[in-house]
Amino acid sequence: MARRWVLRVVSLAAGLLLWQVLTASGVRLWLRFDQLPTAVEVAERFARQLTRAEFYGDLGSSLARIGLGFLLAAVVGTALGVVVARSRVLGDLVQPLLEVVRPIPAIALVPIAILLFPTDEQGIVFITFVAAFFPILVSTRHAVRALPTTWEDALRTMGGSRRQVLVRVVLPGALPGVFGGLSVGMGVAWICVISAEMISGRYGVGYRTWQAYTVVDYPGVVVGMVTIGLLGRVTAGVVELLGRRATRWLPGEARS
Amino acid sequence: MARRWVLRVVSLAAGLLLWQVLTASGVRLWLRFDQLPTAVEVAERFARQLTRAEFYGDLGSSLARIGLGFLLAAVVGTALGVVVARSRVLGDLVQPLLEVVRPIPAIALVPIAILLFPTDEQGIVFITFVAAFFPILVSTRHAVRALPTTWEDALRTMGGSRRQVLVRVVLPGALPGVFGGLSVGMGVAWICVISAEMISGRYGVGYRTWQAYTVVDYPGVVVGMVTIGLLGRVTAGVVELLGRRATRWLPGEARS
Amino acid sequence: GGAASDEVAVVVGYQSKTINTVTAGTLLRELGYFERRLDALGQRTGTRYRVTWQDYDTGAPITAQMVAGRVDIGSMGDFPLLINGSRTQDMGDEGTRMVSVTGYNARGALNMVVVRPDSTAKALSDLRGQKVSTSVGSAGHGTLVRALDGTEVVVENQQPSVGASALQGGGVAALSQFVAWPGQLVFAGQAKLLYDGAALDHPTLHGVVVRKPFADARPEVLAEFLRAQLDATRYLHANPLAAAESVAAATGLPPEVVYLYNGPNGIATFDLSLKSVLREALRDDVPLLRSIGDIAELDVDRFIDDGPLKAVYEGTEDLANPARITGEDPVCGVPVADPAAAGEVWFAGESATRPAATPDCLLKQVKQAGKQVRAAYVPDAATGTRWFAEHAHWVRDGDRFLPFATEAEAAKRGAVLTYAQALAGA
Amino acid sequence: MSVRIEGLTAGYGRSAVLRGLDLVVAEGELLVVVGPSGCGKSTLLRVVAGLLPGTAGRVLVDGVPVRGTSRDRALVFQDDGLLPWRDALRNVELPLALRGVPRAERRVRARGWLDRVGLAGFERHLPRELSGGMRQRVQLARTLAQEPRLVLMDEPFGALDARTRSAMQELVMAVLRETGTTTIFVTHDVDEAVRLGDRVVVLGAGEVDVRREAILAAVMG
Amino acid sequence: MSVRIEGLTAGYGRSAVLRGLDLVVAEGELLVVVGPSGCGKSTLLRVVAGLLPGTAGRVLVDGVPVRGTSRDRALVFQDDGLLPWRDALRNVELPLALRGVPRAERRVRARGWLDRVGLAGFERHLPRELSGGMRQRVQLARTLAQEPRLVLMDEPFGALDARTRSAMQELVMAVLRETGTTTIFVTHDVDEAVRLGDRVVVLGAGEVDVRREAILAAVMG
Ligand SMILES: Nc1ncnc2c1ncn2[C@@H]1O[C@H](COP(=O)(O)OP(=O)(O)OP(=O)(O)O)[C@@H](O)[C@H]1O
Ligand SMILES: Nc1ncnc2c1ncn2[C@@H]1O[C@H](COP(=O)(O)OP(=O)(O)OP(=O)(O)O)[C@@H](O)[C@H]1O
Ligand SMILES: [Mg+2]
Ligand SMILES: [Mg+2]
Repeated sequence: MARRWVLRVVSLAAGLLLWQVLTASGVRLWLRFDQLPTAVEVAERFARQLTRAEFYGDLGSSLARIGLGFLLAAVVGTALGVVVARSRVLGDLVQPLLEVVRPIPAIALVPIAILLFPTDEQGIVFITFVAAFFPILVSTRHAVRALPTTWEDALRTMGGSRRQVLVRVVLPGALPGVFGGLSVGMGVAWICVISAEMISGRYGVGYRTWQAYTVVDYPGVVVGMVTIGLLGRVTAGVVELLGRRATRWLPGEARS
Repeated sequence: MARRWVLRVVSLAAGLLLWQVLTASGVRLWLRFDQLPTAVEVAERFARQLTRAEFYGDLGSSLARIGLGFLLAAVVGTALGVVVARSRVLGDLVQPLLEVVRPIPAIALVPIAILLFPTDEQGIVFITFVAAFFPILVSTRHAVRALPTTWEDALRTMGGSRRQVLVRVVLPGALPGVFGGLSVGMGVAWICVISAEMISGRYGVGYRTWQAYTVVDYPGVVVGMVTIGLLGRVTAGVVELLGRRATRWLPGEARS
Repeated sequence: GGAASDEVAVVVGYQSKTINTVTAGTLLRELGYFERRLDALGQRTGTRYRVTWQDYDTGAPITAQMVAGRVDIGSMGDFPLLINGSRTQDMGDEGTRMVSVTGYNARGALNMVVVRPDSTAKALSDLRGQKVSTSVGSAGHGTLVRALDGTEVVVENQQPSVGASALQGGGVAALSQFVAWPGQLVFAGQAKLLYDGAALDHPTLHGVVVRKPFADARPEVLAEFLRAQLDATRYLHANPLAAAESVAAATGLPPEVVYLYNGPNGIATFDLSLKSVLREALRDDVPLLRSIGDIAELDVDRFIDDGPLKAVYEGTEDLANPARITGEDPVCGVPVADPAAAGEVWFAGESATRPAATPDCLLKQVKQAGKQVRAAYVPDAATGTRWFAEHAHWVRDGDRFLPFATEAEAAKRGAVLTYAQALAGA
Repeated sequence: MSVRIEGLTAGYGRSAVLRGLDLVVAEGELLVVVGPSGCGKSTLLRVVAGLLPGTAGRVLVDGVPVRGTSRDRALVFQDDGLLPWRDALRNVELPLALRGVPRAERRVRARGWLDRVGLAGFERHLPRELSGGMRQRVQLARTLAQEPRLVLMDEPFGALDARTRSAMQELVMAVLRETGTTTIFVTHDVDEAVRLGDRVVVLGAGEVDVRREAILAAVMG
Repeated sequence: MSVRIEGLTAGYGRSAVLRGLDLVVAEGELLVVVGPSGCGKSTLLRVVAGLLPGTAGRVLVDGVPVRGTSRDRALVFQDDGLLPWRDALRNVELPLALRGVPRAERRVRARGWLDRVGLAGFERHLPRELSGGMRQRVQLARTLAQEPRLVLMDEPFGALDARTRSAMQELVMAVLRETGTTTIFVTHDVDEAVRLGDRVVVLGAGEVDVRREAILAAVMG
């Protein structure tokens, strides 16, 4: 166990070092590192940010927005994914609409969200919801479709109703796939946080990052990226942990 | 079969009609439809766009960028997903880095892509690559982890090498999950097309949509969204079709 | 939105980085004048007012928010203003009105074209066939189109920050942008000035728009806003350096750059008046704007509503910058008066700038002091555009040194010297 | 429960596995079905269970045509139908949970059945942590816990050693006889067929109904 | 191939299933392993196959300690180890493909083996489209196609009816004898054990080595 953590830390440290070396020496071999901020510059800025109250306010509001949007997406996405996979009629009715909306960029939703929702916060949550929703939906649909039929058959011969089949077989059986979707969905929600917070005009790590870019403050941009990266890591970690607990029966999970 | 298509068309038509009614009558019940462009306005603009050569140029360049980025992501994402799921050491080395980079917004990558890559096109492809890469990686990892051990055991007792186990068991066995990831990845690639094409400054449907937003041209924005939605639908449809062909052995696929 | 019933919510949208709007945005917010005036108003009327400030990176989201009825008062540049008016025109009395100017430059120097420091281009015509980044539909784009005058370039439509990265990364040869961008990039040594918008002699401005329904429902709030804007403008005129430092702290821009634009005799002239030359300039911009996008014809005179401003402030047609460099030149020992010649030096570690009567006086002052200079500002000898002495191009004219913002302009007058050479010769 | 099959045709896709089958099972009877591998024994059970609709003919249970599954008709699957995410105990609890037996009670009852199939101590093992024969016994316990009125068993003792097998046979037969449960029992073990069956049907040979004496010759060839 | 097991202890996690087992199988011998359900028969085969490392003791094959799997040691799984995305033919081809036999040739050979296990005509069926007994026969065909020098069989005929079973027994025994292949054979069928085995071992009873005559009593209790 200790060895694994050593490896993980070594990996991150090596990444940082590589970044520092490439940027500080201004390497230009096809890829050009000469204009990027160095790791040390970013670290200094990051340390400064950590002393500011504003920074924690940003964290809080972004986490709340992503959290709410993600929760909604998890519930609605899983439910709809199951429905679309299990009912041919509902699938045919719902899926064409969803499929056309699915690839619409979060950032293109900004004006729509502004016009559609009474408040900015609702618009922001809406965009993170949309972002997380589709990966969850698609993964759930795939997972439900890939379920072996025996388990369902077993439940039905025990007199299980349609609803019981859903609750006792389809949901737990699809859970590994659903958690894959939740993990991806969380990532995509963070990917869209900047677009979503463009509406805000006030707080949030996404908003702050974009603001840094509008004054071409690259260390500020990278600090924002790293913050979002870490927040994303932590939230996705929580999802993966829950997922691993929920799917402990898988042979692969016992292994790792 | 015919009935299914009828349902699908009905669904889309109902969606359009609802949109028209809500926007044209300017409904304001919590959600506010009064300022959104109506379906008819958008359709007119869309029809006008279809007569312009520029529009097809945009389609072509966006498709090429997404296509290339997605292909790269499919290859690298699947490969790395398998590696991370199968090798504990490599997983511990690679995953911490990937996990921190994963939630970084595509739009935050814009300055990095510009500074890092010699040409705009490379930067754009890079951003779509990153967008599609992570869903593919994560889904592959989950799918590989969820594989039953029997199949691998069978191959090994036939004298299958590590490589043969990968090629003959892990890849085909994880294929349903991988295709789930590819489908999501294609969606996310389109979600990021606007961010990516912000670099472009000239062509692409993403660029054109953002451009419409910067001059607050809502019908233009919606036409862009619809175009991206349709392109996304078609490309994701191709991926799903390939997926269904590749996983025809699944009981669920036979059903649908 | 979302206010309690006994509370009036006012939402102000602004662009902190577009420093030509500070008197209706960043500075006004920092000073708190608007809130104070509303408190006083509340004392009289028994109403509570709550102000929310929202900072956006361009005018588009402010317009979008105004269309959605969620931003009441906004400030933005001339082209975004026109887009705002055009997009809300169909809404009739539900639309928006322009009610005041924040700042302007009568010759158009707020917009400039910059190139990388190592660029060999001397004039816009040298950019033929190359890529130039600008934000289509912005003031910087308008200037570029007018200034190119037929020179064929490849226009890359990018957000200002994306364009700045592209310039740095080598993706584009030049960048045409509005306030703060050119000064900021030049100050950071990431660009040099190729073309000064002042050469066009076409005014450019930023202004304030209000939602008509809000103006009708809460005329008293709008009046207090304009009064507060006036207060902030006066504060800026009286305390230019403090104002610049306050804005710099709030935005992350270097104070030297803010002071370049917003200081005395700066590139931006702050005045609320809806002057006829500015109205004329807006009218001239409409056809250009229509040529680049699907934008409806705008009735500028209907869009501009000077009623609310008239009620609180007389206004003036005078184009002279009310903020002047004054005092006595410490080296030449003469009073500083002529805005076409006056400059300023900001020494490191000092909390006030020192005036200079002429560029020569400024050079001498720098030389004698032997101290670290944070920034020195001189007016362009041809256009009067205030510029960094260090980044100006100098020409010896008899016993005088003349500074020019662009090398091309300097070259017309004689052999071009660098700042260091001029300093050595002074 | 009585079962009456009239002219049943069933199969997968376009190909019919069973063609015009007629068969009757009386209330409380134990019918053994034998026949060569792939002749359609499992298919027959799936149709009676209601998992697979026939394409022609009728299946009447207590005179009512079969439409879908029911908790009265339990099926013991040939390859185990245990849910892999539930441990042995919770798999046995499942039919009780489905009909709303309170948790405490169903736990006691499930534990009792696991005991009786010789799996005390393995309550918390997941299916993949059990041997093949143990999984088969968990399935038996589950079926008995379900208390169905018709049991369809598809080679339920196939993976058991002789000793365990006879113990299981004794247990299952005792329960089935005691409750008067009707049974259709598929096996490939001739000895078992002859010893347990009230009647034996050889499928795939024109669906002959045979007496115990004739079966040996018919199957052994 | 000869197998020598010395003091083998093996299990899952912390609990040992096999404890200090000693066992010898001579070259070309057919050893039958019987024992109660859950006693560790499958576990033993997994260890010899190289799928599960023992925690103590040694397993020597031809005098060399087992380290991982090898194509010389084939395992017929108790619950079928067919790849669900490959049809019957391609499942049988698999071991040939793994060692690089050209497509045309391996197709012919796989088809031949499928024929011999009585599955001609089912080449294109996916595993889920085959009955339990048919899947078991596909696995047998695959194992024979592999041409291993040591075969580990885990109840390979468990799902077959008597007639098919004796046909398969005949086929497999003929091939194994002809090629001189060493075999460890797990079964729960006493008759089979006695008829096929050169020697029978009862696992779980102190690992007694018994003669054919003694086995009946030992297992039937
Ligand atoms: N993956 C596993 N994890 C934990 N315990 C296991 C696992 N596989 C098997 N066991 C345990 O090991 C013991 C022996 O199992 P094994 O499969 O070897 O029995 P067996 O002799 O083959 O029985 P059967 O005749 O029923 O197939 C059993 O008690 C079982 O619970
Ligand atoms: N899902 C399916 N799709 C297509 N064909 C199938 C399917 N399931 C079974 N079959 C075919 O139906 C036939 C009968 O299968 P069934 O499982 O009923 O046989 P069985 O009598 O139970 O055999 P066994 O004794 O080997 O279990 C077989 O030929 C098989 O190939
Ligand atoms: Mg069967
Ligand atoms: Mg076993």
